[in-house]
Amino acid sequence: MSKSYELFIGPNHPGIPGNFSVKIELEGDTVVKAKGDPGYLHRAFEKAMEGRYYIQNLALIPRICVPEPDINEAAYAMAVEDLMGIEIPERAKYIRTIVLELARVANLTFWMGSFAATLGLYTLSQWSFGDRDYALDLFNEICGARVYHMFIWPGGVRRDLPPGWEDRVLDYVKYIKERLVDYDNIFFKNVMFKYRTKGMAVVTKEQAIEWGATGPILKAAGVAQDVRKDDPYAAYGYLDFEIPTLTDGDSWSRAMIRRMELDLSLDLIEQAVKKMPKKGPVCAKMPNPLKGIVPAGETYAKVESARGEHGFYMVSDNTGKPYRVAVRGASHTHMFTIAEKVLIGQRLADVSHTLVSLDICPPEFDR
Amino acid sequence: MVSTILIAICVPLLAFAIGLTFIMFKLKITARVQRRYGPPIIQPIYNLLKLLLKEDNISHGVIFSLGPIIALAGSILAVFFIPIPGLNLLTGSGDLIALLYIMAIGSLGMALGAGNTANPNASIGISRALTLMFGYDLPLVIIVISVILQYHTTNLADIVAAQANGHWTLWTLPLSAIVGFVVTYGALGEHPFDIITAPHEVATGPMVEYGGKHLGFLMINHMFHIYIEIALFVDLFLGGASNLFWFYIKMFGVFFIMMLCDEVFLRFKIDDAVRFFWKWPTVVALISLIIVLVK
Amino acid sequence: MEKMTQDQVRTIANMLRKRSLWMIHYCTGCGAMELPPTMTSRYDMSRLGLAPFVTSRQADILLITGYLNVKTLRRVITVYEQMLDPKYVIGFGSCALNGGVYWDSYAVIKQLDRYIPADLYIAGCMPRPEAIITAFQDLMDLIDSGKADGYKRYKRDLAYYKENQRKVLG
Amino acid sequence: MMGIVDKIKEIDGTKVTVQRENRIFVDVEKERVIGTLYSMKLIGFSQLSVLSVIDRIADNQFEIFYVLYNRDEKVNATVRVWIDRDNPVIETAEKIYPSAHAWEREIAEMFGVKVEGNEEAGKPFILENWNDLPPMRKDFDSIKYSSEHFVFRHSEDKNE
Repeated sequence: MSKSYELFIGPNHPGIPGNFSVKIELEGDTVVKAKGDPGYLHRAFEKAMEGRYYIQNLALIPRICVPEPDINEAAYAMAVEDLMGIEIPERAKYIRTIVLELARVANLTFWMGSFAATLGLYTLSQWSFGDRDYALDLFNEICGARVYHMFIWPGGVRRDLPPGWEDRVLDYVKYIKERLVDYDNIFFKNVMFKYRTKGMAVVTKEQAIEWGATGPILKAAGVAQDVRKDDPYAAYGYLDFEIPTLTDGDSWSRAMIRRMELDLSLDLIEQAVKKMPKKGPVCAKMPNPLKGIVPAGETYAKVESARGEHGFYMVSDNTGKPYRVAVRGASHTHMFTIAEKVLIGQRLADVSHTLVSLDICPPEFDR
Repeated sequence: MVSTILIAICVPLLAFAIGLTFIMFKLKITARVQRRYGPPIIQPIYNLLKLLLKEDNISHGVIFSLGPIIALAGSILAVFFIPIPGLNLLTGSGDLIALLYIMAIGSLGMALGAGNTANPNASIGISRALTLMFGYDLPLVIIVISVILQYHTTNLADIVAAQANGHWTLWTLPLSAIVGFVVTYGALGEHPFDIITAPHEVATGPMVEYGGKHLGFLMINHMFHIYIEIALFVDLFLGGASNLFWFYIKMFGVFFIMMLCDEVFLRFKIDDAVRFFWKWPTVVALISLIIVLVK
Repeated sequence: MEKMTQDQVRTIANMLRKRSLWMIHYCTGCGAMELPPTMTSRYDMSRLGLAPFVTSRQADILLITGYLNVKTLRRVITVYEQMLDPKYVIGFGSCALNGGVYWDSYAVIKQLDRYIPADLYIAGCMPRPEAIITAFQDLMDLIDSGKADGYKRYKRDLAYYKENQRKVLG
Repeated sequence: MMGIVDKIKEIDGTKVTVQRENRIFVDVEKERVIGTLYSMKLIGFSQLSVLSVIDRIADNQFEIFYVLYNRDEKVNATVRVWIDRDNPVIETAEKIYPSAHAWEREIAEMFGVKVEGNEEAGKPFILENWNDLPPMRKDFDSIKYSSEHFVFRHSEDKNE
């Protein structure tokens, strides 16, 4: 007789970040086997993109990753610009940086809320989801949409900023900084938070490198790898910043890394707003979008998302439609290579917060 | 005779009403701490009536349906053992010890019903519920013994009477009172002890397969449960009360403090919770017991 | 006389039902991204008596948040059948309505109401919290007037729905 | 920068193209791909970013590409290998890059590439009950499939 039994975490389960399922096998209260079961969000993006013009694809790409859509737009735009050999205007670079960092702030506050909820603290999730909403208001102002912006496009950004928007961004940064004091008091300095997460779900430096981790998992293990620093895109090359790292690689370190990244993002927004040229074009001269033919070639464009390296591998064949687009979501590796190994040996109570602390985003690998 | 029947009807209704108002306040307090407006104040009544008016009921067998009723019956029985100012009914000798036994029926009834479903989440939830009960019962029994030794009686009404004129057990046995608060808090299953229902882990645990009328009964049971736990704490440590108004105010004070604690704690794991209960509350309760014995 | 009392009971029941709607916590698509803001401190849908609930047995509303993958459809049907009557379905966003931007995708169904009966649709990609709250208020009106009868239609036309489901799920 | 290109050139059977700064393309023969990946890992390309397939239907070939990243030199290199489209077989890279395992499951399902040595490749991963052509192939017509399997909504359509 077997002592173990199977339990489905998801797809209809609050402990799973999105529509996704993890089959776990438990012995008593301890996980002995974990297997991800993706595909609930499969929409055949890569197939659909092959059948659409470059300009039509703009409507599709933000929908690849729901919590932070702007990274898709940036990576797609960079891939097309790379193939066409276009240099975007200075002001557009800064606007991209501000938008991307604002999206990161929105994502990280959202992540904080869901992480606290998996640990049982619903107060923080109520607060942080509410505060994230004010960032969406700022997006609403520049493009008229809260979640899917389609603001960054090949050649620059779609339109210039509305007057006074920079000041409202700075106001928001100030507001979030004030709120972060409360967040720290209720969650990040909470003794029980430390107790629940310290030493849990450890990914050591060697393991992180071997398994191909990126983003916060790698930074929490002590490797300062960040696309913003290593291969600067947008205006990151002009800004002055350091990548935060910690050494333990456990769930606590990953949460603290994300907390530090939030500080870093707020700082980067302030720097970018200060350094941004006040006038100038925001989009390079582009050919007629419906006839826009992209020269044949292959390229790989990557950006740093809140979860890790997010990349687009694009192949064009000298027509108006891409020949093949492959999307690299950071969660792909994080789920199927890392989470399935890290979950083994965890207690049932820790499964949910381990998944969220690795920041598994199902739409990224279902596509 | 008529008055006895009248009291027999009134006491559970009163307990239910008090539990219901507490749930109402809980929703509002939670909302305000979370910077929300919150649901309408009579939302729990809507919820309850809606559940009872559901057209379908899915049952997984007789025991599954019987579980919530056993739990509810146990809770109603326990209500009679707690003295309410002016309405004493079953408060004969030895009731405190009987009460401790009867209070366990609620959890056992739920375990019985939920155990009849094939859902592993429910089974895990039950094992957690019983383990947690095992955890907080040890310090609870110790402090009850120390209170019994203090007043040389097991009769709750006598214990309340002995605390008259402000000689609350809270002042005479402060250590026991603190432990009593922690144990009551744990028994209510608020954070960090909401391990039983933990939605992110076991998807509301024992209640996972319950819906409609069954869930309605479980919600009523929960209201009784809140009343019993807090009323017991008030009677043991805050000197009961001479009239209903003060009784309610004292209970509400205790509940309010508990709700504020509920908002800032994360969830324990089940073994941590049991370890916690068997460590500090038990040690402090034992010290308190020794103090009583030495006095 | 007896019929009148039954009608009265139904009217009162509908009045209570619309004031306490529990929503199942199942994010079937990307529209679920706008639900947390609707639930939490800024828009706070609990003002209307709405609350997220965990399991299918406890919930009254099933939200199909956005596109519905064939693999998810199978689970959604199970969840829908597990829910207890009366139950309501809201198709959320343009993808549930007609496939939306995924009109040519091989993995996404194009019409929700061929597989499970929808009581209400919300247009837009994705609907904003204001739209969601308005939709909930509309659903309440429908329930009050007894027009939200999707669960009755599902029982009545079970053969039709089952055949459509079989055709897609194989 | 040039140092790393020279190092790659030293690996047997590679054809190196430098597209621009930090982007290198390495073409290899099918037989040498695992050896090349192994050598690439030895010279510091420790991270596999993407592994996927391009359907070169005009040449009746599949192009499999591995995007690798060198953390010390901050260089992305893409190893490309062309295989026969009628008999698509490739050896697994999961021993070298553990993250290749999941990507190989994906290409096995989406393109019908057989991955030798990967036990799970070929089992259902993202799709469920799929019995048509692998959907990402160019000769699979998505619109035809959806009009056969799903009913589009037209304005005159009524419920039931």
